[in-house]
Amino acid sequence: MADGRKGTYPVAETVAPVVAEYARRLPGCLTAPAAVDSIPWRRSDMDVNREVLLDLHYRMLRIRLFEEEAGKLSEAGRIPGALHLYVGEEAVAAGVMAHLTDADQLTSTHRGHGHLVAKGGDFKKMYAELFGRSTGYCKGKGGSMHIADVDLGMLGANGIVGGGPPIAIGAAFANKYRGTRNVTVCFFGDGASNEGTFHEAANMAALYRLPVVFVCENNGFGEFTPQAKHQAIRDVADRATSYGMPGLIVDGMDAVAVYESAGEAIERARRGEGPTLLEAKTYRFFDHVGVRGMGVSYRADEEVLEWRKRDPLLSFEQKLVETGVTDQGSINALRERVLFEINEAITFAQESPFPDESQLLEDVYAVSGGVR
Amino acid sequence: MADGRKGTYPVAETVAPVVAEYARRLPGCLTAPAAVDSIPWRRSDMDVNREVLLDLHYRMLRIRLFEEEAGKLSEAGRIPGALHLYVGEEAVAAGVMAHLTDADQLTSTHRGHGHLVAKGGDFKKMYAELFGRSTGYCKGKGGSMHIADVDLGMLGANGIVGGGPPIAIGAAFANKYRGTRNVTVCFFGDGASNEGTFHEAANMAALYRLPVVFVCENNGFGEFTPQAKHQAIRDVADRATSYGMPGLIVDGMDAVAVYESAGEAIERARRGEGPTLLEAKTYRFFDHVGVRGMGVSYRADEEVLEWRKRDPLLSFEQKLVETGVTDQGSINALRERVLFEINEAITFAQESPFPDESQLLEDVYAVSGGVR
Amino acid sequence: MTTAEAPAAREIPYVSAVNEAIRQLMEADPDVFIAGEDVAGYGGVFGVSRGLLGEFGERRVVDTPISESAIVGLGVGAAAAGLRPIIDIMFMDFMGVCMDEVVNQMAKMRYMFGGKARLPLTLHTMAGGGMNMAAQHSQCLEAWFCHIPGLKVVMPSGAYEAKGLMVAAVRDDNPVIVVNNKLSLGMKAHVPEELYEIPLGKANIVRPGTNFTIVATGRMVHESVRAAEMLTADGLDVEVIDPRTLQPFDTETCVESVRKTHRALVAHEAVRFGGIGAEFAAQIQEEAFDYLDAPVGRVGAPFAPVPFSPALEKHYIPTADTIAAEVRRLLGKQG
Amino acid sequence: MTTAEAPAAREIPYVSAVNEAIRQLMEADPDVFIAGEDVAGYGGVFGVSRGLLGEFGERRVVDTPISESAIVGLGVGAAAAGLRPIIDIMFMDFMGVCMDEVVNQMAKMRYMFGGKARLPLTLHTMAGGGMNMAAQHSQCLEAWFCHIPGLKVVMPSGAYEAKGLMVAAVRDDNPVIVVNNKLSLGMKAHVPEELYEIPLGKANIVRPGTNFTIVATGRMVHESVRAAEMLTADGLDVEVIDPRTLQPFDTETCVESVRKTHRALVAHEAVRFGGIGAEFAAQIQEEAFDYLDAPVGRVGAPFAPVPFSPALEKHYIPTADTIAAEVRRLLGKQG
Ligand SMILES: Cc1ncc(C[n+]2csc(CCOP(=O)(O)OP(=O)(O)O)c2C)c(N)n1
Ligand SMILES: Cc1ncc(C[n+]2csc(CCOP(=O)(O)OP(=O)(O)O)c2C)c(N)n1
Ligand SMILES: [Mg+2]
Ligand SMILES: [Mg+2]
Repeated sequence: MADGRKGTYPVAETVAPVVAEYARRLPGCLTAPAAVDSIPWRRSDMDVNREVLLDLHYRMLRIRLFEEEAGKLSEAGRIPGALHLYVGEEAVAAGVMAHLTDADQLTSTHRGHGHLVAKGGDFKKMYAELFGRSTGYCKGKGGSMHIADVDLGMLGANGIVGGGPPIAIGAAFANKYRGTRNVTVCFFGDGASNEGTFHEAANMAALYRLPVVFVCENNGFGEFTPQAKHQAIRDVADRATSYGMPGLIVDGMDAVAVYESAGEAIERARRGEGPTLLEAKTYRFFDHVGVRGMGVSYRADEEVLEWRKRDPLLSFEQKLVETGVTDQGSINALRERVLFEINEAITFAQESPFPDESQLLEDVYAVSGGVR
Repeated sequence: MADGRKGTYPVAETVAPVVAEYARRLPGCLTAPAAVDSIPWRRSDMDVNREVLLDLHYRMLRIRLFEEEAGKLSEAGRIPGALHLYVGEEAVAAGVMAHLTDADQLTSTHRGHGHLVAKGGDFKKMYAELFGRSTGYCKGKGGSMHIADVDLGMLGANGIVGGGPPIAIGAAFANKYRGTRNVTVCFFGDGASNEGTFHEAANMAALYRLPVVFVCENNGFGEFTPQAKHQAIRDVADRATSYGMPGLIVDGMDAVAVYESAGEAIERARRGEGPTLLEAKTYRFFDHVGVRGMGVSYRADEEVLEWRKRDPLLSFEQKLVETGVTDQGSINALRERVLFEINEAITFAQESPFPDESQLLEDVYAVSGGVR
Repeated sequence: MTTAEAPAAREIPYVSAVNEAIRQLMEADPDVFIAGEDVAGYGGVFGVSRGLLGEFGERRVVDTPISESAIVGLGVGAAAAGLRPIIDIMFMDFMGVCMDEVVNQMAKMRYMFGGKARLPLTLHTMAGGGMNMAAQHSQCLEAWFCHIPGLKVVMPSGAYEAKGLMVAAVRDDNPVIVVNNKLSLGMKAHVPEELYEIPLGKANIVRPGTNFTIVATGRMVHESVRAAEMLTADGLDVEVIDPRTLQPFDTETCVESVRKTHRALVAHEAVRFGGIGAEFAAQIQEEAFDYLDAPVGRVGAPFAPVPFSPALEKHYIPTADTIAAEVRRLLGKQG
Repeated sequence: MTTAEAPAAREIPYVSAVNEAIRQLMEADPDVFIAGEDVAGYGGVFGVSRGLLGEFGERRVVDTPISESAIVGLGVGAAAAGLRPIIDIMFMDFMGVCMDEVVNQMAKMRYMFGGKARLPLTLHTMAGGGMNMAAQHSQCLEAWFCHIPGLKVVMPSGAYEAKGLMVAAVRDDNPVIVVNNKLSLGMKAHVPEELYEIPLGKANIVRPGTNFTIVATGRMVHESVRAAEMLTADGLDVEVIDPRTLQPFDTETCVESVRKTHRALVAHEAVRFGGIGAEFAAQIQEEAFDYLDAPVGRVGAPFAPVPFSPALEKHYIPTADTIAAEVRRLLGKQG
């Protein structure tokens, strides 16, 4: 349980150890030289240095590969239940999570793998959970839609659209109550922004000036319904006005842009100045459930292809190489390395035991085993 | 049941028969001469003629006297249950309802008497309902918090804060579905504007361009909590932005101002241009429940007195007299006349039988009498 | 298969039966419309409303935002204003986000208004597990609604029932909650082409028998029939009753059966504790007390949320085996 | 009055007992806070949190907007993050607007996360009629929550129970719903000054008896005791049991009693159909079948929303008379 005391806060301090940790595990990845100030898509005064860029890339890459492999397994019928994959939206999770410590929390959605990966989730426990094994994050009881790591502050994917915001403000309330500088990030979709729970939570967060950031992942669809058919506004960020909080819009396909805006919002929250609504315009490359994202009835392939041109991972890699932050060889090596880790994790998951019938009634209550 | 076919629409047509009807019953009230154009607080091009002014006054007066008498009965322990009285807010109901026909609908709140009186509710059936008698609007089954007259389009007071908006959009949907030009007005409080149901309904109304007007009666309090302690915004009308609908603010102590703004919003709805959020700044003179509105812990007497200076009924009467629309004598006569009607209604109510035990299981279902 | 009627059998799947019912109801009555998340463009995530948009257009087949309270409210207001809405709440688990609208507005409006409102509204939803969708997409929560005066609740067991009960629900002038089961959607049965109605509140004796009564709901009707077949080996001749409507419950048919068989069990997929089986069992023991040779048993899910892992879920949802085992256990208890 | 313990009696009203429990719990544990509508400045519309703001300040006594889903979510998130919230939902009828938060989040989080979340959260609410507050301010909906794995539900019958169960609820590491009754708030009883705990899941034999068992919840405990007194005239020696906790239910104590008395009835204020009494009755007939001389009866509200008019409401809510009449009816049914 994140107890609100172990976090460190300024961006640089937050990010540095994460990257150092990656670096330790992945020495090859951090060798290419690049002058921080030469990075052409740096936008603000925020400290977007080389380590941050590599960190963002690493997080995105891990999500992408995790999701692609999960998708394959699901299509092959080897993972039970439904998967809502995050491919296409990686920049949002990466850009936000790069600012968070383990003591910071987040609430997620049905599309939650990316958030957990970006927060530092363990591939083994993640795949094991998707496979319904007892070694999974939730001992196989939650699955994709409830994957969680409370120790990492990841307060759960959620099967209920709009389920996250009320919980997020509760965690934020606890942070404030204890006088920590921890922040809670609440991810939700454009579709979820129409649930009453979002409205109630946003109002309460602003009223109490809670240290929470509402990140709307606007991927243009709620299931199969395009945004224009579920709300009469174009920018979910406009809703910030309703609560007296700032609303920001950011290009959700650009990890640096997300990193910068999220950084502002998160710092504002840490300073005790209250919540922000940050809307990231993004797109899901895959289907609502599963993999197939093209040749579907509810959107044109051209639209998908248009968005795919701005692939948050691939375009980022291209820039990294172009600007000399790293080189293609390092990226390839890193990709191999992550894939290796993923394959290990999948093997681990598949070799793990299923939960035993005796576990069925466990974990219902904290003390007793439940009644019949 | 308002079947969506019997309404007439333009303002003048709407109001004229109402006033004519009042005039028929109250000849004394319509004799004082006044040139329409000489009315000094006329604000827009809307046809706020003498008849409209008298209509607004009459509606407010009826509400005020109904509520004052109900309050006395309640304080005397002669009416069971809790009453949420509308005194101080009369201008809102009057200004809105003057635009509505019997085929137009409204959803109300726990503070619903004023809305029903203004819509043309029958005093006898209203008091009988408050007294829990079988002759009441709801045969004594609903009471103050559920008083309704579906034939008049009054779809019920509501014991659930935020209960009205979803129902209102349903009625509006039916109006649109049938191609009528009927409008539904949804009354709700500043406190209710924090319920998720309001958010969901407003979004849906804007999306479908439903003929509905959301009228926020912002009386500065949700129960005993001042607005500043329940939301971080000052103007509920700002929330219109969230849905892509216009938001208007109006002085809720001024019936003409409400009449004009509501007229715009209602006409817009009738034209098929969708919903409007109209915020009326008002104040409840009495307590949240019952009568005592001063000497309470949660607000200063000075505040109450300040608002009372702008009493929507008394200040309106003063203007009516000053501008020669009517004279004090006529007002006094009208007041006597309404009080007479009220006393008759109270007598009727008190002499009416209580529902019999046999009625307990009736009206649960449309056909069968319910199961045990 | 669960119905007596089955002549020149046109067999169609459950999902098509529901779809056909809605289509024919909409053809028959211009006041009927359907609204819900992805019911129009996509035809419903379970295919229940497939093809309706093409036939009836956006005016009558309405995609909604993800706003369940407003969706149900849309139905309540429209019904109060004289239309006959079919409201779709995708998963029964989501009833929590619109519970007030269902139980405090939809259920009570008529009574609170002294009988002066009429709410011909059908709320269609999908319940049940077996698809590894975990705790928030697998529940059976019908007991909540059966407890609320003003609501009716039906739970079709097969394609024939699905169509006939849907028709009865939509034609009823009261709010009716139609609880379909995901795993049943593909099950085929004879379904007449015409618009027919299965009367609400009438149970169906699916399998007549003489010395044990199983009252089972929804998909458990089939598991119970299978259990009954298994139990013939034990020399038991089990009667299986499908109440079809849970609220109002057809006490008579069930009690009459028990008076004949002297033993009974109620089976449902919902959690056993506080499930509707408790009510049925309580009624049966009360009305048939003198005829009972054993306590009225109950089969339901154990007291845990629905687990994700197939390895756990398979132990969670009752099956023919669970039911047969419980029958045998009860016989052991026989007084 | 309903408790065995009552020495140097300090008698205080029910509402003060709840208030005292909260105050002492907050004094004892800095992680306990209370949030709800008008709980701070106003002290709660029922006076439950009176004086707390003055003692603990705005940080720990929190007035909320009228946003029940967010209020419960505030509790869920704060509990998951290690605090020990007391969340107030003013009327139980309002649970509908936050039902998802309660049953899909609060109740299931621990299980869904494989036991890795702890939710020490108390949800306090007020139920019951008798105040002419009509259909949306008078309900008893405890059956909904007892049906949901992950929740515990307590229903104090008097001031002594109100304090002791509140303490147990707040100290429990699970979500507990505390259902108090409006009409009981003024009822006095001996209440120890210190922080004491009534263990969850243990029933209390309020009035021992030998030949009839009444299991009654909340305010109906007192009505049942009165009924028991009336029934002495019929030569009956009625045992009255207060389960105190409805989930988990203390089956043993109740069944043991029935094995002794051979007759039983369950009484609650909630609607009879689908009420928690159905579960209790079903369990009792199952576990004590061979001992029963009559069916297990049930007393509850009839199948209608709560009516406003005092003339109707008085026939709606069960009383000692209703209960005594049902006991007599059951004896007539004796096999
Ligand atoms: C309360 C609720 N309603 C409906 C659903 C079904 N559902 C699951 S995901 C989804 C779409 C969510 O859209 P959005 O919030 O934009 O997230 P995205 O899937 O686009 O990431 C819907 C309607 C649900 N899970 N919960
Ligand atoms: C869902 C719900 N929550 C809480 C209440 C209790 N309650 C009744 S009136 C009220 C205040 C409403 O404030 P507002 O909407 O501003 O209306 P006003 O009373 O000021 O007219 C509250 C909290 C309720 N009836 N329903
Ligand atoms: Mg989306
Ligand atoms: Mg207010």
